[in-house]
Amino acid sequence: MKRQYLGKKIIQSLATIFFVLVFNYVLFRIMPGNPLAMIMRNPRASQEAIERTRELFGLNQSWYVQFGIYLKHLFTGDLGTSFLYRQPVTQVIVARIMPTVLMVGLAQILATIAGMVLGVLAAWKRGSRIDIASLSFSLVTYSMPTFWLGIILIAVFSVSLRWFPTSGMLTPGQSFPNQLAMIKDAARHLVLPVMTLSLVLIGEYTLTMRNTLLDVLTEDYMTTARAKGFDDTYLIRKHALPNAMLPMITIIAINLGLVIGGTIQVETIFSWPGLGRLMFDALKARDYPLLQGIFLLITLSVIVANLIADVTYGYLDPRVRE
Amino acid sequence: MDKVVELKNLKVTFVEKQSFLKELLTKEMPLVRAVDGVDLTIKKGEILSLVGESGSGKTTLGKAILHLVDIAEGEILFQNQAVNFKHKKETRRFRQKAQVIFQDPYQSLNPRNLIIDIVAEPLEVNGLVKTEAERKERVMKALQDAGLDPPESYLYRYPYELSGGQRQRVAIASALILDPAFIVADEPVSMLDVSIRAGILKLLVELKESKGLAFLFITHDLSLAWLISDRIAIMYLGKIMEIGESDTVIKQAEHPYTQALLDVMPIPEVNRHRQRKVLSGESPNPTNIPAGCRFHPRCPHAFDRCREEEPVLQAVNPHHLAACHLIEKKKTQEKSHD
Amino acid sequence: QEPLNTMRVGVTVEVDSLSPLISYSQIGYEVFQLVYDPLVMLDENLETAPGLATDWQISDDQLEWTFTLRDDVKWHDDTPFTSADVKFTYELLMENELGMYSGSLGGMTEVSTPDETTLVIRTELPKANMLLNACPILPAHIWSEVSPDEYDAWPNSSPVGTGPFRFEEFRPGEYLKLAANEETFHGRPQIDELIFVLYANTDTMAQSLRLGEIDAATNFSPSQLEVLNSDASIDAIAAVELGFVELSFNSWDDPSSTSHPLLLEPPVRHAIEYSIDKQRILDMVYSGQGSVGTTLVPPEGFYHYEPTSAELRDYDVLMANQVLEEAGFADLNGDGIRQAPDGTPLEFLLTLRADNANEVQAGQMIAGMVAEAGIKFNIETVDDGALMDKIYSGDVDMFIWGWGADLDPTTILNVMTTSQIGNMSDSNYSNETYDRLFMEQQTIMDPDERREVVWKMQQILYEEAPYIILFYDNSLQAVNTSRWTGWRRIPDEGGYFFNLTNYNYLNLQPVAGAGDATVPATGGSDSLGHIIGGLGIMAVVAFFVFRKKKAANSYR
Amino acid sequence: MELLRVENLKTYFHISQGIVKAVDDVSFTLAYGQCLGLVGESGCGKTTTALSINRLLPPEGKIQSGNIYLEAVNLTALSDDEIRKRRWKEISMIFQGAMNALNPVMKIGEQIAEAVVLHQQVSHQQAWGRAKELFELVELEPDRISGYPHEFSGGMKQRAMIAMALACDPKLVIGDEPTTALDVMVQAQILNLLDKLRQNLNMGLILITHDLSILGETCDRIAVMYAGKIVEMGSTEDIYHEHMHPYTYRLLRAFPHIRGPKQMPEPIMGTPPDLIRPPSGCRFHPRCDYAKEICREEEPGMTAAGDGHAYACHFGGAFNG
Amino acid sequence: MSSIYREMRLKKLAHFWTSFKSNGMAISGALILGFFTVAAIIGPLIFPYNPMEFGTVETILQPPSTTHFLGTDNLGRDIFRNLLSGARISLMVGILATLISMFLGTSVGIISGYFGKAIDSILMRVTDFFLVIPWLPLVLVLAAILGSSVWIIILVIGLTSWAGTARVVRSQTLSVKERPFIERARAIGADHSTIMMRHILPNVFPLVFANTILVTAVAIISETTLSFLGLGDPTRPSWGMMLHYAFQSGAASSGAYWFFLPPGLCVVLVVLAFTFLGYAFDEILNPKLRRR
Ligand SMILES: Nc1ncnc2c1ncn2[C@@H]1O[C@H](COP(=O)(O)OP(=O)(O)OP(=O)(O)O)[C@@H](O)[C@H]1O
Ligand SMILES: Nc1ncnc2c1ncn2[C@@H]1O[C@H](COP(=O)(O)OP(=O)(O)OP(=O)(O)O)[C@@H](O)[C@H]1O
Ligand SMILES: [Mg+2]
Ligand SMILES: [Mg+2]
Repeated sequence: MKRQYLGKKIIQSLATIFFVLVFNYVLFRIMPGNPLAMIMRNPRASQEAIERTRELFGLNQSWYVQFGIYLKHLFTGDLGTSFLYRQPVTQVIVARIMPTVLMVGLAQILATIAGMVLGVLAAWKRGSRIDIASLSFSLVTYSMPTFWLGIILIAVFSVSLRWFPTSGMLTPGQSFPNQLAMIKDAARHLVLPVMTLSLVLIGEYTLTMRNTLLDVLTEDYMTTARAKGFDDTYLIRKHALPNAMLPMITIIAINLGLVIGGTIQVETIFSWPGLGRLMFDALKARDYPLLQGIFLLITLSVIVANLIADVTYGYLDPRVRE
Repeated sequence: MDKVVELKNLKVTFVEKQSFLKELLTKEMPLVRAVDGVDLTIKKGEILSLVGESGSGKTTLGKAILHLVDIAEGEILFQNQAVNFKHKKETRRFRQKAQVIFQDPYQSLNPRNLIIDIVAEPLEVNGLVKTEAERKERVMKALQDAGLDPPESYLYRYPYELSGGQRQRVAIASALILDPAFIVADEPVSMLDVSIRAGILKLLVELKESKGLAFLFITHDLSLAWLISDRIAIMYLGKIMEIGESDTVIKQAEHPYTQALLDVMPIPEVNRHRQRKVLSGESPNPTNIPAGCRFHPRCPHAFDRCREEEPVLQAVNPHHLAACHLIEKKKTQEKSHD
Repeated sequence: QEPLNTMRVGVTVEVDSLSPLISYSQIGYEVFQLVYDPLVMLDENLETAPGLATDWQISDDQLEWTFTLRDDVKWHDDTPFTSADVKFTYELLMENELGMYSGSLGGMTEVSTPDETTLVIRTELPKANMLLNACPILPAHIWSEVSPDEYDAWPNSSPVGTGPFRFEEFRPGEYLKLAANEETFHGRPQIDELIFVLYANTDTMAQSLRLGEIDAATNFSPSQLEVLNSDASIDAIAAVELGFVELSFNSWDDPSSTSHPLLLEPPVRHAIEYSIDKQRILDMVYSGQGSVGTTLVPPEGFYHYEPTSAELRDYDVLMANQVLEEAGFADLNGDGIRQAPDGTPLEFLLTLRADNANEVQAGQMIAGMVAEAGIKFNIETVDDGALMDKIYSGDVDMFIWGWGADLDPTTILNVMTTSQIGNMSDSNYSNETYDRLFMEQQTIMDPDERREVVWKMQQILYEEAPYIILFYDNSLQAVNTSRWTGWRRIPDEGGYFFNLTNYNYLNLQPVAGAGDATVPATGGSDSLGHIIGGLGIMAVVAFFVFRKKKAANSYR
Repeated sequence: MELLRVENLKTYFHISQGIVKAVDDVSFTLAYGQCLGLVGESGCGKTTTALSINRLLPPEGKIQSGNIYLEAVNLTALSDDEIRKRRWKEISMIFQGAMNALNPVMKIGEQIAEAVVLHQQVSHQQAWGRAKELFELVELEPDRISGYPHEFSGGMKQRAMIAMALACDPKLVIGDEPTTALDVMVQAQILNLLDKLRQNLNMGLILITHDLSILGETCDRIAVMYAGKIVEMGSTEDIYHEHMHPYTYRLLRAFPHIRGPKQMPEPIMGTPPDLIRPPSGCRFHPRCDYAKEICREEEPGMTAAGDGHAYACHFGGAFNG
Repeated sequence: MSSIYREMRLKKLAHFWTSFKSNGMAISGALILGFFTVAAIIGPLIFPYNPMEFGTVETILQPPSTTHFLGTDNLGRDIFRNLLSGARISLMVGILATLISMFLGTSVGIISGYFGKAIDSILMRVTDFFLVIPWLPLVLVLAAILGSSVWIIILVIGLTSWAGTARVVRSQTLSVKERPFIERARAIGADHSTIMMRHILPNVFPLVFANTILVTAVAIISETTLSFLGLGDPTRPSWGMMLHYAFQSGAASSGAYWFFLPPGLCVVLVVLAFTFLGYAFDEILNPKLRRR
């Protein structure tokens, strides 16, 4: 049973990936400036270089052959060469992955935990001060443009209070006596960007958690559980949460796409050396191969995250295993 | 008497929903044989009750007659004619003549429509009214026929503003507005409070009598069936087990399944700690219908033949048929006694 | 162990490549002149000074140059430097025509090395800009290992040069780190570590500078200048730069172009120029940093031509209207927009670069100004790439962009030659006389004589106005003087860095006792003010909800 | 010996439209091993009565006054903690619609075992052992104990629910419409099972239903509720044969009797009253065929009509003559 | 008879109003939004604003004063007036984009849920695609391709934000589809479009409505973000554009809080108002939440 569910989800994901590939392919071909023009724009491009590109992209072939070539290159991990950096796209991307993963990962974890705690508190004490406070907090942070929040946080915590550095991932050029010192330095730099990103996310998580939990709390099985004589903490932990977690998982995964949007802003504000900024730079520089590569990577990771969420869902909810 | 509906060896199957992957990998798909070979006629001015446990295929049979589900095999004659559902006009004419009332009056009315719109919908869908005044008039007449008096006070309300009984009457009104010849009433009272049920039942009987309507009355409550219908058909796992005039079926039940159903019927009488002959197990599932007599695994009287040979409906008397090997056995026993 | 004296420079653009064959960026230029040495460099007065070559002679026919090279220079990996390295570098660049330096090598026909310290270069024609070629000399022992096929892709990820700084580390997206070269003929710099820190926005960069996280920075926005200067330890300047911002018309006079035919008419262009109050835009958008523009070659150089008062089209709305009136453009239907005799209105599309807020705002102001002359500008904003596409396909009326120039005028003059259409030319301008003069000026060795020709060229351009040069803009730089002293602007109105010389990097002195622990800066308070204000408002909102909620509860 | 005594219980819901007097002065008693049927139309306050006993009312519901004694303990006076300890151990419930009353993401066995662990201080393993026993008791295959609710059919879920209710050997089990929405056949199975278990385990059982006809086989006593009040209470015989209240009479007449004469059941006209603004006097008077002036004005008290038989009507037994 | 009809409608409205007015979030949301709507409609009439009219050097970045309530921007324009006219743009973008998104999301959701099978599979994969595809990057790319006029921004936001609605509508459609009144409609011979328009749409609409309001909030933030990243329409200075200019001109670091804070706060407030309303409607219209 379980394997079938998994299989179905994987097939669905593959279908989505296929859409993404087609879309990616089409999008970057209808974008102004086809690959050839991009190469030719380089004033020094030699005739051979143009020929090479033509062949590489199969521009002299029919569109489906071109798409095939595109797929073939993808499967061999060849995403082309960045116009901007003159390096294989994969190489450029790999160099920038870690900072983003670090920041997004931390922010997601923090936001999930905080959002769940706040959401649970709010739902359990519905109508109380705690509920109102956490609700207002979530709604207000949820309503803030990410970049604006980031700037405000810099103004408060870096400029006024001097607690954290304004930007970057490490103090630039610092050589660290040991690993620990470096981690400490990185941690100081991480605080504000992670805070910005998680604050924006917390809102949605809190609200989702609160709403699903309120839903769950009205379910008949909660009355049953209460009738069994359990106390509130046990009820929440053992009965309400496992049920309320189900929609949360989906939201968290879907949010990953949103978080990436947030990273573009956060990385710009905090000069964070990650993928979001790389992508924005690539966009501005019309570095199509790079842009396409990042786009693909991000989309794939969101799809994979969704797949993982679906699988987790299946694991947590016996009903969908079939 | 006029036959309104005639079913010949009707079969309805569903493909059990399963995962895409499995669909890809396996060629054969498990079939749900919801209705599995039913012959039946319903006559003008008659209420035929269809009784059986949950999952026995009652609703499916009802829907099949109205062509709301696809028919796998067999034939349906409506007023002695086969309806060609590919033909739009013919379909439309059929839809006007055959209507349905559903079990749940809370769910079967669109909560966002006004009563007048709900009742008038069949008229509109079939393009049968021209003017607003005519529309209202016909709706009022239908409401009145369904026992909602005075009709004006219901026109501009929403379903949630009505009680369950009133809602079911609205549903009936909407079924009546096209002047149908035949109505499938799928457990029309099972969701209603006992105190209201009687009114609806009375209405159905009245309609049958005053308009000569034919009803297929679906229920799992034998006593209701007995009270209002002319004939009763007992269904088990997609097949008719026993059919006959209602008194006969209740008072002289031939089929062990009918007897079991009768035995578990609650009666408002002090009968403390009566140990009822309750059939064990639940209604088995129609994907896997037992060989031989489909009832044999739960039958207290099952014998070898039941496991091997599927009994057909046979006449106990001209107005009473049952599908059970016991009848023959009894007959041979009687004969040998003679 | 002595603590290192580190200097951090904030930049908003990072090197596009560490290979001089690939890079085209200003920051690349700056880094290469620190890591590598050219034959001849520029001193603090922007005069030529010995680089790797200590001395040079030119033959009488002006076609052969002989350079005497230093004999005591070592590459950062301790390999000795010889004339073979120069020959290798020049030939590599000339053959492959790669990177931003190859252009300045144009005209060389042969490079020979009689011995390890002598280099002879022959040219086809006299080469006026021979000494202004800043091409970094690359180590032959490293680059000869690279296959020629890979020149346009080999990343040179760990450059080895002879320059005053050695390359340490490059972290894309973060910073680039150099360290002082102990043995350099420049004399060891006081800066032990030089770090170019990349900022994704100028706002945080300004904050960082004030907080002492960096010691210097460039590319600020004009309005930040004043605030930065209010900080006692910060010296923020608007440095004159060899560059300009222009309003460029699509001059592609061809049926396949979608250029606006009316814009090809000089009176229209002239009227537009008359109606633009450049000084006001400069004051408003650029905080007055820079100067009003006229001709193609920026005024700081020797070759700048200033139009005579008769030629000059200074801001004058009356003139603008008059010019149009005389050319037959009148507003007959009274909608405020003049029409050509055939009824076509003077309505054009001005394309702006979306991510350049200054240009966008300047464009908006211009649109407002030309309306006074009965001309309508519609505005669209696109990104650089899209604008580039439009330019190359001729699908644009006019746009605002900018150029940076060299000390030698050749590069910037080249932009307007016919041969550059489809390449560097963004106005698609073509004029035979101009093209001929361009070829001529390259070969005139006498500066004054050469200037005559260059002036003539500028006159032509000013009259035909494919560009309206709006301003000669400034580069906004700021340094924190509390940790490093000895900052010098080069030239006098110029910048501390990105000024074609590495003088400051070589001569800055650490302030005793300043340490690396950053200097406290003032000015946090005003930010605090706006934060508190903001939080206050949010609190009010929260309170509002809170109150309402409570009411709802008691209702229940 | 009395197991449960409910005295003048009033439970109101405070909602924005007003106060719903869902249970309004209800008293009854239940002896050990006895089964009481609580019957009435939808919305008359049956579930509310049950929830009041266990103090499981939703936040807007409040016990206004009255006492509920389980043995000698007044449940209404207990602290939240104390009542919580007594839940399930002393009073357990079988809820209306078992399909929703079981946690869908928890194994059924676990749902039974957790209650055992909580109330009987046994190891988790022992609790599972107990759960297995209970499964056998309710005639379910013990192997299916680690299944999830969705794998069970309606009847099986109801059995599992019963098993759960019996987990801590409660003194009192309240079954709130345990067979509604089940098939006749399965309903009969479940009722048989409940009856058998009650006798074997000697516990008190309150059986809540709106189907008067199913009580004859299982209950010793029946209380008929109407609009938040008990209108008649007595032994099953009393209610079926000697009923004195017109509502009981009408209710009985609304059921078809398959073994009796073929007679159409009779509807009760009108609709159940609005419990925010209940009718004056006798609450049934707007629907009563025998209502007189006094019924509109004066609320009838309980009149005794024999041993343990009482009714609230000014004209008890009026329909007889 | 129409008077009864009107009366019933009024009763329903009154009922809604009762729940609405006892809901703090709804009231605050409505008040804030009302305020901004009025400001957007009549504000520019009283305080007209022309983005092409610039101040002089002296009026650049002036702090709040009696002549300029909220000071001036880097081009000497009045910030208060700019805010008022920005409200129009921001609200317009939010609302129009939402309409597009609502239309797409509802159609796709209903069609997909109603027809099921292959249509559902295909539409849902497309929806999934729009759901998983990182939203901002996509919008950035699209905006870069198509250019940055307000209309294109509206279109882009609308085209990329419908997936969530589609999913919600689809699942609601699936459950509505199973309700007997749909079967009843089929039994009386209604065709697919009638069933979808007349029976399914009205029943999914409350959900769409609540969802839509939330989409509006997202759309406004999106516009702000796009503008901030330099992809806005400079000729129609929305709040996002103001923030963009403020940031580009270094207002945040140079202490010009009056340039930087007000547009941001306006965005926060308006988005908050929409979010409030969305959640409140959800609470009012979603019977499950209401039950407790
Ligand atoms: N659309 C469908 N797809 C698959 N199986 C179906 C479908 N509809 C009905 N079935 C199956 O067909 C069988 C008969 O169902 P049907 O609804 O006709 O029973 P019923 O006698 O009306 O039961 P009830 O008394 O519960 O209404 C059941 O096993 C049911 O699961
Ligand atoms: N949480 C609540 N808030 C407001 N009113 C309520 C609430 N719960 C129940 N009521 C009202 O209290 C009355 C009694 O409800 P209760 O659920 O006890 O009835 P019941 O007899 O169990 O009905 P049913 O047979 O439908 O289960 C009803 O009128 C109901 O509307
Ligand atoms: Mg059915
Ligand atoms: Mg109840």
